[in-house]
Amino acid sequence: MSILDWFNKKEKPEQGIKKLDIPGDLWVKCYSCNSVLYLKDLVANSKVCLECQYHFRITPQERISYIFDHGSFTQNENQLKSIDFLNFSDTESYKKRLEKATKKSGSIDAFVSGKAMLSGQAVNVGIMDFSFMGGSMGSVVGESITRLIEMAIKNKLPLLIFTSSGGARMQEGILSLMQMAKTSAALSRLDSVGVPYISILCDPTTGGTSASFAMLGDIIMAEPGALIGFAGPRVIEQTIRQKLPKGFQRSEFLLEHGMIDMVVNRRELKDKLTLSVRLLSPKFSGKQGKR
Amino acid sequence: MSILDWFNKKEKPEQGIKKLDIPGDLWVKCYSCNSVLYLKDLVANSKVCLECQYHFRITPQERISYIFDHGSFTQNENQLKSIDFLNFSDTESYKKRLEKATKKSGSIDAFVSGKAMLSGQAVNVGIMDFSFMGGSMGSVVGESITRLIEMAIKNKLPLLIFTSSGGARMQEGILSLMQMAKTSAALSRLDSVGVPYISILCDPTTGGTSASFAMLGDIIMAEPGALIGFAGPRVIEQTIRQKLPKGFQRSEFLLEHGMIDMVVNRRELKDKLTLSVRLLSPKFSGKQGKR
Amino acid sequence: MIIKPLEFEKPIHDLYIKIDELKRLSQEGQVDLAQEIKKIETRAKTLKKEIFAHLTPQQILQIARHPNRPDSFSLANLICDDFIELHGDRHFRDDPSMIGGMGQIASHRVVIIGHQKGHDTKENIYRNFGMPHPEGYRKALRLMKLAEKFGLPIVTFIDTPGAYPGLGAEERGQSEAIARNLKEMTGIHVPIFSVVVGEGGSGGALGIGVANRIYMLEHSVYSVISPEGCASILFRDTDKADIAAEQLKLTAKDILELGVIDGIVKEPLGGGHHDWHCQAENIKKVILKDLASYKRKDTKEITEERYEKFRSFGKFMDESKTIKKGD
Amino acid sequence: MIIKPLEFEKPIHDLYIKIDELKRLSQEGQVDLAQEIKKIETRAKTLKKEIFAHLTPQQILQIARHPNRPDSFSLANLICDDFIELHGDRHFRDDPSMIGGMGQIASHRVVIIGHQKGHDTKENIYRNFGMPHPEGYRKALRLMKLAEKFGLPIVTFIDTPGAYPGLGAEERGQSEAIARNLKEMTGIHVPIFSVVVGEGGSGGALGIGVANRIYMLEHSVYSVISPEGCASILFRDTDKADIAAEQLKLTAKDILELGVIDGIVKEPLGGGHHDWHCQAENIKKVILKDLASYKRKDTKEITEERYEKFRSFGKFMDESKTIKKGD
Ligand SMILES: [Zn+2]
Ligand SMILES: [Zn+2]
Repeated sequence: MSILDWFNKKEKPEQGIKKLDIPGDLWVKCYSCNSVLYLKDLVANSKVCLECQYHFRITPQERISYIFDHGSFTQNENQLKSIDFLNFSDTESYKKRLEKATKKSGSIDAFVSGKAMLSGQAVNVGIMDFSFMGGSMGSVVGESITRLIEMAIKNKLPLLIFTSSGGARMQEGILSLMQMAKTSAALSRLDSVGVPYISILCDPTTGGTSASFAMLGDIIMAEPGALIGFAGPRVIEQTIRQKLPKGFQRSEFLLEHGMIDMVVNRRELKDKLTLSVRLLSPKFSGKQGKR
Repeated sequence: MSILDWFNKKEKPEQGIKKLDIPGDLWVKCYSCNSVLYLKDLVANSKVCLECQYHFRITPQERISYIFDHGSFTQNENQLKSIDFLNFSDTESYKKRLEKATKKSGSIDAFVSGKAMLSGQAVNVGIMDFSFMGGSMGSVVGESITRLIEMAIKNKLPLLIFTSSGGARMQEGILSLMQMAKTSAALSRLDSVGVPYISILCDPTTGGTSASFAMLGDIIMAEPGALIGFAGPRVIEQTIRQKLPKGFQRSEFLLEHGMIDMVVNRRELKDKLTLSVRLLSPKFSGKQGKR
Repeated sequence: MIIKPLEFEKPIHDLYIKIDELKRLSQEGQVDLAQEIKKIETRAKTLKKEIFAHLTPQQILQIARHPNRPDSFSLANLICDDFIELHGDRHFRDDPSMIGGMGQIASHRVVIIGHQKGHDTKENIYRNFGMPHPEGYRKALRLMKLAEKFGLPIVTFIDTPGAYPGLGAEERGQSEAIARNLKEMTGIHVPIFSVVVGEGGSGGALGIGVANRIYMLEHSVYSVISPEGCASILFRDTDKADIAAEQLKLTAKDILELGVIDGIVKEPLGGGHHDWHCQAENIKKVILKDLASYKRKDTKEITEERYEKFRSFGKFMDESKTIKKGD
Repeated sequence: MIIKPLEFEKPIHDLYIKIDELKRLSQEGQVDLAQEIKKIETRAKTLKKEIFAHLTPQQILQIARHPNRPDSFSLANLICDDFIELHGDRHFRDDPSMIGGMGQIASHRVVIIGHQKGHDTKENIYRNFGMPHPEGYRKALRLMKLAEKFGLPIVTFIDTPGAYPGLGAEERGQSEAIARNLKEMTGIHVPIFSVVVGEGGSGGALGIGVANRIYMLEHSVYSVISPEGCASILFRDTDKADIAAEQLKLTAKDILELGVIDGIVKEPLGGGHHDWHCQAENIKKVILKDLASYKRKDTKEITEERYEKFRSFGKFMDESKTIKKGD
């Protein structure tokens, strides 16, 4: 099975790790090719299926460990917390949802940022956390991203942001929408100081996230098979009243349509990022990341 | 017959005025709708067919009389003459062709430029002459256009160029190709001084002319039904081995495809140009051209 | 022109029908019903005031989406002495759901850009119900750059259910087009004024809405998602759109309170769909005032102001001690 | 690898076949043919020199279009220590007939852009025979802007029969895309170096060719129109392509004489299609020299120089007395 096949096989592949009925949690099954994998091997392979190259969704912490120099990540100490300022309540109040999400993920919100070393080069890093309310962008996520960009403007170090988000956080109404403009505006300032920004699109990146900072990288990379688009597939299907073609809105589709620079297997991501940062950033003349 | 129909009727409508067998040259036949027209009426109508709105090809002198204030045009005194520097000879030598063209058209080459008044506003004007070797752009045309642009950079008056040209003048080899870059480079300088440039695409505008200054107007207008494109229809048909769809590469097609700002009937061209120049040019606050 | 009344407009509409009837009787039967008519007219006006003073978000949404609501192109023409439409993104297509052009408002030359809806089915199909494809946003950006080059202030009219969610739109980079606009608009050297004239739907609205001054018409809405979409996703029940409309806080009053807009533009009593000229006049007044006051501002002031405006959006608790808000 | 010889390469090819045969005989039959082999080798080399010293324009055209001629992507990879390909115009499509990316040549970081042909039918169909659509030119421009932003010099490799003359290409603005590039390249703040590595076909070639320094490989061509096209249009006889090739003055030597290029890059004897590494080395040397010397130039110098270069192109008689050449 080729790298490109897996998303054609299943329309909506289940994410995460499915545990098998074998005691000890040592074995897992790939959601794409159904291969049974030894968990240690899978982790050693950056949670990319060894059989079909399916990219499992991972936490920001896992991502940090796969990409950046060991122990080099220092998290930004933004103690920002979301507020339910609209008293928003659907099937559940926003306040409750926030509490639950925090409990479940252990994070305060859907964005982790800080500084890390990439093959010896200091960079600014932001990572969205899809497991926290679908990585949705409310005021806190928008503010954290903006502060990260401002940090890059100040320290002149390259900026990498890994996206995975369903879009704006509806529970914050119009102010969540405005985070799109806020983050994009900050990137316009980053432009003017000539600091490189690389965005890495991970599964899924849609809605307001996709239509703002995600698509504004000087270089845009995507993990294989990631869903990337403005409108979600379900909305489009409802609008056009037909099934979407296979592979629609996947990374490879975006590459073909000229929207991204490259689709990069997670296992090669570190090297590609290192090289890109080195070529865009005059300060980085180290050759540690050379292939 | 609507304005848009005429080019669908004939694939390659004959241009110019067809004289009828009636003595005195008072009557002509429209090539598009076959209506018999009184020549004086046709001229009074800016050589636009009174029945079908077909736009006859006209000379630079006619165009000047239709668009600019009476007697206001002063021609630039560039005494540039083309040279057959490659000793180019196909079925006839370039030298001979130049002589013939000059004799036939009374012009020295395929571009007329100067200053004129547009509803009381002084403007820089350039007009290509299709009757001189198909309006092809050699060194002289390229140099004249460049000098006109440089004049606009100096005198800060709006620039209008009416195009009609089959493209580069092959008989001047690589140097004719370079006129594309030369004229476009000059327009890049015009940009930086903020002088408005309006290009008006007339039938036909193809090849190197289309792929340089013609498509670089701050505002781009086109006369109805003008053939505008990079490759000529015959070349495309040979390449794709099929007939081109009706209306392909015509002004209206380009409008639909986002390439031009408007299709303007020759009889409304003066007003639209006046208004556009007024809105783009702070110096021009006169209201003479107001609709 | 008499317009099919909305549900809550019916009591008013009924009174006007009665007035018309009495007027006819007056003329035919030579009965003098002037006093009677005047009484009902007063009642109608009072009723109108009362009803329009207590509109629910759902009702406001209906007005904002009213088929007869003044469209951007008409407003541009009503506001300008001269308006000349410009077309095309220079890449792929001229998108009819986004209009743009140049015009003169009193002594001010401006570029006007706006989402364009239709007023009937045929027009709406042509205008794609005001839902732009990427080329619409690219055309808008092209015209903004034109405005910047020639120092013309920009006015944008927001009126869209959202950017179009379709195959071609995704293929041609709807996300890229909107993102690009958000970023580029930040740096545009001329002042930008935006008015939500009808429906301000999500990223598709914001895509031409990064402005120095933002206004909403009295009965317009601005929302991160349509109430229907919100109901379907969060409430898992499309019938709950009414509740979603309340929760989302999408009316002009709400948005003003949230600090996102600078003011509310009055509509004629009964809503802009009954009087386009009056509506255009009200908008013109606001825009003219801004045009005059921004004439004195320089490029840096203009771009800084716009940046700071959007930089400030967001409500959250900041418990950090060491890190301060960046500039 | 033995490549199918061109017609005029056959005499050389025949000698090499003989040499191979003699070598085989030497090994098998234990006969010492070393002297004989050496003699033929010398003869082959002499013959090669002689033939390649007197190539007709039509023969040079054949080499320039040779299916095994080194392509832009391979050259980029051979010249750079690291080359990372970048994709897409961010509007419509990634055009495989135009490649681009970043790389490092010795200590210099550069952006490389080039037309991309294939070496067999399958590749050529994928690469559209090196004929870009508008999105190819837009991708090139995007990468040039990226280079400008980060201060990377730009190297372009020209190798195209021309921009593609097809329906989609016209619909999406082939003219606009090329015109835009000509204008934008004029103002790019970083130095641009172009090398015609194969076929420099018309506006489609020039669309990435507005450079500070322009070179041609020894057996490349650069022309306003293909000889075939010229023959068809001017001679009204497609069989007259040979004559057209002569008339058009499209060889490196001719173009250098006309003052359009700054130098000719040597090919390995027998043509670049026989030795990609040597070809890449020769190009690298020239580029490296330029990269070093342009490091000292500032933005103004770089753009002025490029402007003046193109401003000067053209041969004509100037009989004017009052008007002088503008600056
Ligand atoms: Zn698998
Ligand atoms: Zn007619």
